[in-house]
Amino acid sequence: MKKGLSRRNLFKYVGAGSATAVVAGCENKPEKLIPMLVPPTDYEYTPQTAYQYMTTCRECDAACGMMVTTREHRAQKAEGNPNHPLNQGALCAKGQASLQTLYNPSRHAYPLADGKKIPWQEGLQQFSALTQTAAGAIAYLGKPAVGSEGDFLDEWLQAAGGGKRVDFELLSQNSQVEANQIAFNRADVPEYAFEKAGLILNFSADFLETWGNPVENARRFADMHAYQKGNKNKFVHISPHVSLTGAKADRWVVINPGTEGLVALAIAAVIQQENGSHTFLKAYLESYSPENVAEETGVSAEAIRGLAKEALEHGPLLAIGGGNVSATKQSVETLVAVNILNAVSGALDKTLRFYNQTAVKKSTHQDLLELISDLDAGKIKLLIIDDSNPVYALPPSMGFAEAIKKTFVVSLASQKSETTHEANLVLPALTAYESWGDAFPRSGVKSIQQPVMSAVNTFDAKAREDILINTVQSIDKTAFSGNSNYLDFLQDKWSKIQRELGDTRSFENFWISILENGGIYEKPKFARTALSRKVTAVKVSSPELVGQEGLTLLPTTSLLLGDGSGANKPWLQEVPNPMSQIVWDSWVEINPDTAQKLGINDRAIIEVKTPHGSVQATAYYHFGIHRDAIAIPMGQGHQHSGEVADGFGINVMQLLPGEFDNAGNLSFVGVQAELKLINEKSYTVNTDGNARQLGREIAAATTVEELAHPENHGSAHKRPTEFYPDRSETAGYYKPYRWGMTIDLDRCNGCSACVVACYAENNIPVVGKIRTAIGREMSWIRMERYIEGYGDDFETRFSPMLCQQCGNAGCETVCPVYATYHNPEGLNAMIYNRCVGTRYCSNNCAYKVRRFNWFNYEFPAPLDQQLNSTITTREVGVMEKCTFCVQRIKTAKYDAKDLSRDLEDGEVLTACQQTCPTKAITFGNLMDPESKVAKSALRETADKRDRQYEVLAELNYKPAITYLKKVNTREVLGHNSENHDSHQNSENHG
Amino acid sequence: MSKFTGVWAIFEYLDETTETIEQVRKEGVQPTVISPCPRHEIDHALGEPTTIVPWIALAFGALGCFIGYSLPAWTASDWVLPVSGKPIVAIPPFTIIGFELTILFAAIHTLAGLALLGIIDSFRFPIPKGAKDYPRFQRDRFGVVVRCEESKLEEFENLMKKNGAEEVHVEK
Amino acid sequence: MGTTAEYNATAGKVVIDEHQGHPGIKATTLDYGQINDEMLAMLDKPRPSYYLLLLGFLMALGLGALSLAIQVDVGIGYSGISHPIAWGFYITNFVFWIGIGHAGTLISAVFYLTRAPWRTAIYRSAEAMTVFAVMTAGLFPLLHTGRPWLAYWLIPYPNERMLWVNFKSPLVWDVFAVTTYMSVSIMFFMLGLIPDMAILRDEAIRKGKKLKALIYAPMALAWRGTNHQWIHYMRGYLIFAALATPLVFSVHSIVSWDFAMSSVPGWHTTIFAPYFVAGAIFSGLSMVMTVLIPMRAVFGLQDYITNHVIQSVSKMIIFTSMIVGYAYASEFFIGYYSGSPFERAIFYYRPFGEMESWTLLGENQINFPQIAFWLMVFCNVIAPIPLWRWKIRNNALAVWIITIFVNIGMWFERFNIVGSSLQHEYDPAAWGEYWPTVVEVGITVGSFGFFFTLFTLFAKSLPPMAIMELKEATNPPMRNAAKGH
Amino acid sequence: MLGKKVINLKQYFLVGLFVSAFFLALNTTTAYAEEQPIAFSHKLHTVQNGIACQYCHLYARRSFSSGVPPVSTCIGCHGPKEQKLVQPDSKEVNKMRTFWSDKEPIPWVKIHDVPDFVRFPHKEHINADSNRLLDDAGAGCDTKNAPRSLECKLAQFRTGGDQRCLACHGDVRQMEVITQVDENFGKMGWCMECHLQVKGAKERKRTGSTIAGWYHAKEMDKKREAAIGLVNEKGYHNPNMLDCYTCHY
Repeated sequence: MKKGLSRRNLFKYVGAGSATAVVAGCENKPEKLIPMLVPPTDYEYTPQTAYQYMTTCRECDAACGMMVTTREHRAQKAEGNPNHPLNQGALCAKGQASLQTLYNPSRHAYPLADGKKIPWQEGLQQFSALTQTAAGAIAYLGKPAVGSEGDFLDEWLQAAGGGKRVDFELLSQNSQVEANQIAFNRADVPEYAFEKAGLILNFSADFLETWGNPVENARRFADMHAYQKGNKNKFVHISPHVSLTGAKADRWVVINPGTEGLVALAIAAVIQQENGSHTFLKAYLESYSPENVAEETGVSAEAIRGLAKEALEHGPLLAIGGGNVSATKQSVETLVAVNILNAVSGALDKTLRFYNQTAVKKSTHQDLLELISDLDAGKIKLLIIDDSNPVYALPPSMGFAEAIKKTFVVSLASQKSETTHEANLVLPALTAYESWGDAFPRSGVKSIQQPVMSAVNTFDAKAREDILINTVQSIDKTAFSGNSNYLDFLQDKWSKIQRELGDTRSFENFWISILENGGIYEKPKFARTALSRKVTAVKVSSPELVGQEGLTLLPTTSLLLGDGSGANKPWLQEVPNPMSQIVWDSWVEINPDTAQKLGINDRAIIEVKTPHGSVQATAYYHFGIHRDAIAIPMGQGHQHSGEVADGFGINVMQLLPGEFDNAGNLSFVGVQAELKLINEKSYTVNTDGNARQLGREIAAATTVEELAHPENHGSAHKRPTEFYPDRSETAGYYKPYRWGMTIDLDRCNGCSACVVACYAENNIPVVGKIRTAIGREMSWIRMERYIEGYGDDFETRFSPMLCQQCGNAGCETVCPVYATYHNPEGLNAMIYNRCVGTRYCSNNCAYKVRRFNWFNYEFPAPLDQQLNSTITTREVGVMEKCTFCVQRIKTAKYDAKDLSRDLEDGEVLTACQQTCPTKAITFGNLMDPESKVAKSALRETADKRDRQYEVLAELNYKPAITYLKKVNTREVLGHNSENHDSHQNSENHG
Repeated sequence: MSKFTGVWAIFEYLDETTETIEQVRKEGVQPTVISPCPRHEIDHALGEPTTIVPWIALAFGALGCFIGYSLPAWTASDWVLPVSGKPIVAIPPFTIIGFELTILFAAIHTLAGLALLGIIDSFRFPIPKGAKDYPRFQRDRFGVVVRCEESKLEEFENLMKKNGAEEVHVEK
Repeated sequence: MGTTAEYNATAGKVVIDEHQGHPGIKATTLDYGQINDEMLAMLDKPRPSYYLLLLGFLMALGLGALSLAIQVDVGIGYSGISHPIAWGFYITNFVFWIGIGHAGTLISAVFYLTRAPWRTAIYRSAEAMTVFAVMTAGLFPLLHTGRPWLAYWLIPYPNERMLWVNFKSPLVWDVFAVTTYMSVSIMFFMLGLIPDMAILRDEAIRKGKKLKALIYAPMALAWRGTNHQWIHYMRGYLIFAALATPLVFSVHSIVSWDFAMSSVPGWHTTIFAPYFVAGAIFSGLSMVMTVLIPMRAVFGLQDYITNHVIQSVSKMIIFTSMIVGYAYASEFFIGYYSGSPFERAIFYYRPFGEMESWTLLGENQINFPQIAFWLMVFCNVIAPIPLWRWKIRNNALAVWIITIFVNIGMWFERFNIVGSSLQHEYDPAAWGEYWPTVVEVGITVGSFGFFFTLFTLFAKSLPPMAIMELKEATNPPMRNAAKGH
Repeated sequence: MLGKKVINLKQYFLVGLFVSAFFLALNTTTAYAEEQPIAFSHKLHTVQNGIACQYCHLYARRSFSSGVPPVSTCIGCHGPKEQKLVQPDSKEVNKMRTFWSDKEPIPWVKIHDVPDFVRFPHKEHINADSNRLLDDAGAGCDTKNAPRSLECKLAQFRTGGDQRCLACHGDVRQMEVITQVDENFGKMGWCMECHLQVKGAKERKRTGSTIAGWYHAKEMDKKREAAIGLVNEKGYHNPNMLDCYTCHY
């Protein structure tokens, strides 16, 4: 906040004092018009006009295609590349927030030597000199290569005189690769064809969050799982923990931590018995019969047989394993077991297909251990680290932080982190938005990463690869065959690709087409695979985590913060975790039964102590966790990652021993934690008022059985007789548009990408933890999470809640100044500059979707450069809310007008709809009976008709948003149930 | 203001004042009475005079009512901004405005009217400067002012004295 | 007007009923001069204790002004109001002060029309309180807005934007209701002051105090006390009383419609208008007693504000307390009987907090609204019960203590309505809590400071009792005592 | 002193005069201009040299913003100092050359400013079809006496070309210093007075209002709908200019 009597403040005082002064005089200070010196000439440039560039999202190694909207040469919105086969236009929350990687105020702004600012020249010289002296003893620690950068680095290390390259990715798929190698002789990650499966058995993998490509997984999963034509395929979550992924499951089978493999084999045993395939496994599987494993896994034999029966009936089956929660020391064995289950049930080459390719070998966490010992032994003289953050992410007991003190560390990172804090020399790198690159996330997909804008002016940074080229060329002029920058190197690579493709165009044309499309997308080629006979050698046993003293610690990945790289992005901190609804914090998920036994209340501060460390965090009651386990999400507890990340929550990695599985991957699960109550109350902020919806049908659900009998509930959809005629009978109204939306709750999985997209599109300020605590968060769309039922038989429902653009809105009539009214296109118009700020509209909004600007919120530079310049950024004292992205409607209308036509269906996408990975949101013109939204909202498609409902329809606000009920395969006890007390004995059936 | 010709007297007692009033009226002259507080006795003695203040209130109340309905109706139709599916010109909510403006207009004009009438009457029925400046009329004394021709001055002076006036002033 | 001295037309003279003294004024034997002098003596140079008191109120006012300055500078966010509780202390204060503002007009207009004689001694002070309370109340809708410097947009005036206000909004009704009420109250107050202003003017002239005379003269509107003026005046006064009477009942009805016209559970009820009016009269009369009982003691006005007055007001307090209590009960019954889950939920929440089955595991938390609710019930329904006894009613100190309870209770009743419903609306995911901040408490304290500062200034600058009406109520001076007595 | 006449008509008159003079003084804001970093003359460039508006403000027909010409546009004619092109010795032009050689943009002061909450598209106005104006809009323009009257502005708008720019910005071609002529420039009523001259706009503004109010008079609304002219001859719906979302979002 600005202090003192600024002009605006003066204006306020004067304005309050005398109205005449405001009317008559008191002009604002004139604004300055700063023209460009030279207009860009390489392409036609028009100010205040959006230009889209195709590039690749580099927030995780899933490498989705991205389309970045820039205005005035500033990237303002990230969207998925609609041409890209993996994400098909959608992006996850992290991808949406990648803009804040670009504009993050805690980016390195200049080179640092031992924490002091130095000029670039000096930094580069120092780096060159070091490289020269350290030749042969150089180590490059970086994110695993997804594109050409691997080759580049290898070439660079060679040119620099040799050294080694170690990959670091906390959430790696190495165990999976290893398991596939054992089971199928294929060291690769296969394609999971969710949509082809009839039943999914998920062994603790969080495939909607961080496992694989969550955007692609979510879409394909929704295609499989969503209710279609009277049918719904099932998804069973077999895990000690219910994550966001588990919340989408039709059933949760509680197993003891680490026993996923046993359950998988037991199911496989039953299936093998039934279908008689893979006879060589018969003896092997017999030892894992349901009866044998029942005690160790905590799942009854009948339950396992039941699952097997379902798999046989509803196949093809897709069994998925992996992720943190099953990452014990035996995670490779567990995954082999899952592979056996897939093979035995015949999923192989149907729902689980291997690409016809040889995957690049990635180094493992164990290689890191080698690196650490090399460092300790002084064998490494120069350690180069990119944007990865091992100092934060590795368990301290591995001794990485101490080891790097024994060498010279050069950090080529863009973001401040614990690692760059330890680095001797920091040479700031550009982000993916400002530099060249590419990614080959899977067979047939070659994605280009191009700079969508020149470097952000407040940061004096250079492209990482260019720094490296510059350095090595100062030693050896002939290195990189004279390519002066990474673009040349990349173009060499891509001309090779062009030749491989047999493309006969000139490279120039080829390159332009690549930039236009964002890459090359070919259909993947698959190779037939068979289960190796060697699998019988794999022994799967229980890690015996239950029944010991203490509770098994399950470090879970965070959907928003990832492995911690998201923590410095305000949006990702501000958007509540969809499961816990907690913001800006860490928490310990604990089963209420266990907690009450230990005398720990919800939201109490507890100390979690393992032999390797202890942390204090808030207890969060979660039905979805095994009674002998606790779960702590990763990603928080930073110390040197910038203002937004530092000091919030705790780092769960500090509790881990740093042990490995057979693939050399970190084993996350296996340590027992002691809990101690520290304080009854904690300052943990969650945005949900109440976890229960009290039968109010806000996030409504129905069951497949119910839908099979439409006569039971057909009458519920009749509209009441109106006293007043419909607004559409007013002259000029709803002609030709009446904007509407449908949200399919059966497809929605609560991933919150829409929430972040809305923040990005609509200049929504981030208010921080303290203000969120008193309800000042500004999100226009919120992911409501409701819990139904008790104990293990609970259900989590998600419902995106945004302005319903009501026909008979409660908010409009109470506004004294017409700042909100019903617009001829059916929008509930909110005119910010007319708003006086009585907040009556917010009171009278039953959906509570209006947000008030309690302060003049700041967008600390350079985050302000991200602000969407096609809409107004609101000032203090003004109400705001979702507008159905009216700026997009307006822009599209202007464009259509230039073509002398009206808007066509699908021409306007709201930001939330655009980014939804599961395509749960449909938006369009309700007056056009042919439009998609009309078809799903206007009670025509039988598929949807019985699921349509309006939230709080009895108020007759006539919302323009129609929700489609979630479809369950079972009944869950609601809050009104008489069996309310059953949660006390829920232990018995657990 | 024409020059005042007449008699005015100061009384201490109400009964003497009313007595005087009645006697003066018998002489065919309507006196002006000054009193520290309103007394029905005086009104009775003066023959129950009336006032047009209620008519002012009624007229302006009606005007306020008209404005109270027509202003919202006109403004709502001048730029049609539909809210909450309600009729553009909605009578029930406008009734509140109509009611409030009825009261407001009636009240303002009642006050203005009675003040103005008081001032007009002070021109119509002038009282001499001496009576105006006599401070005890507002405190505890009654005054009777008789405007008459010079020929009758003496008659009234005697009448007042007889009725126990404290002071009798004759103005020519 | 309950005069005891009646002009008997048949007898042709004034007849005074000696068996029935004036209920408002003990000493009906006081003569005009005595009343005049005693009343004017109250306006003499005040004692130092007066300045001390005034300083205290001014300090409270200063605290409020400071809090307001901070809030305007930084933003409304400095208050504890948040999402979803968009109205908090400010609207509570607004409704509370509007309610306080009801007693004056009730006493001066309604009791004038119903010829309640005991109003004479207290109506001037009560009216002053009305004016000050409505002025205080009027501040809150302005300062609670997000952009108070644009609050004038709520007034319909022709402007270059070609935009008008939304007359369908209850807030615009409020603008009209409150400004009308304030204007009429001030005019009524000034109207009653006209003859007294003439007294003060003549007194000032007699003593040669020109400045005072200059101030009082315009307010006296050339008042001479002639029979012509008196006839317009008395008729005008009657019309004013007749106009103000529906206003008394309408203003708080309209304020209640701010809530009742919304769709918020706990607000959307038809009972609100009478409920609010009864509450307003309840709180207004209590505030009158809270203020006048100390004033009576300080100025020694036992001869004017007799125990009879206190008893009469106490009876009104009991009566309205019962109405309010009935309304509370009725709300709960309707909440239950409606069958609406939202209504039922809010009426469970108000007294008892979260219902066990609402929460994840059945935790129950007591919050501010529950405190407010039980304070409200205790202060408004239980505390006035002792007033049923004559002895208590006759004891000024006891009445004073009870009225203070009622004031507190009524404030919390307003909060209970404004604050608790918003916390638990339709969408449970958007439920919230509300705790006030220092700024809000400061502004609330400041509003009391504002009100009492104005009243303290009033007590020494304008006659706190209507001298003219006191004279009217006492026995008129008669030469021939035998004629009357 | 009470006898003195307090009411003195002469005094009242004088006070009234003073008060009204005060308010008149407040209201008579004249044309608004600010000192510019370079004394650039629009008159010289447009009238004498015959340069069209959109030669420099080149984005006007394509973008929301008309575009302040980049310094390279100036240099294009005037050339750097060494080249001795147009006006090699002018003090003011040399200022521009200094900006150019220093690689500094020129900090022009914005004169025609609409508030940030208004989204004004230049392109929609430059490309607007003047046939959408009411048939009599712009008739009766009295250029001599009232050059800035609504009629004259509409006439200029109808003429098109550079005249259309002048409709809002005033006669820039006669300005030595860029000046905001209309004191209400950018205010809502100022915009609305022209927008109401579009065919169907007035009808749309009053759409749906009925005298009876209680019910929508459907017949009446049908007539109004015809008057609004929802669809134009090109076959698409006319943009609605009476919706608040037209400019404020």
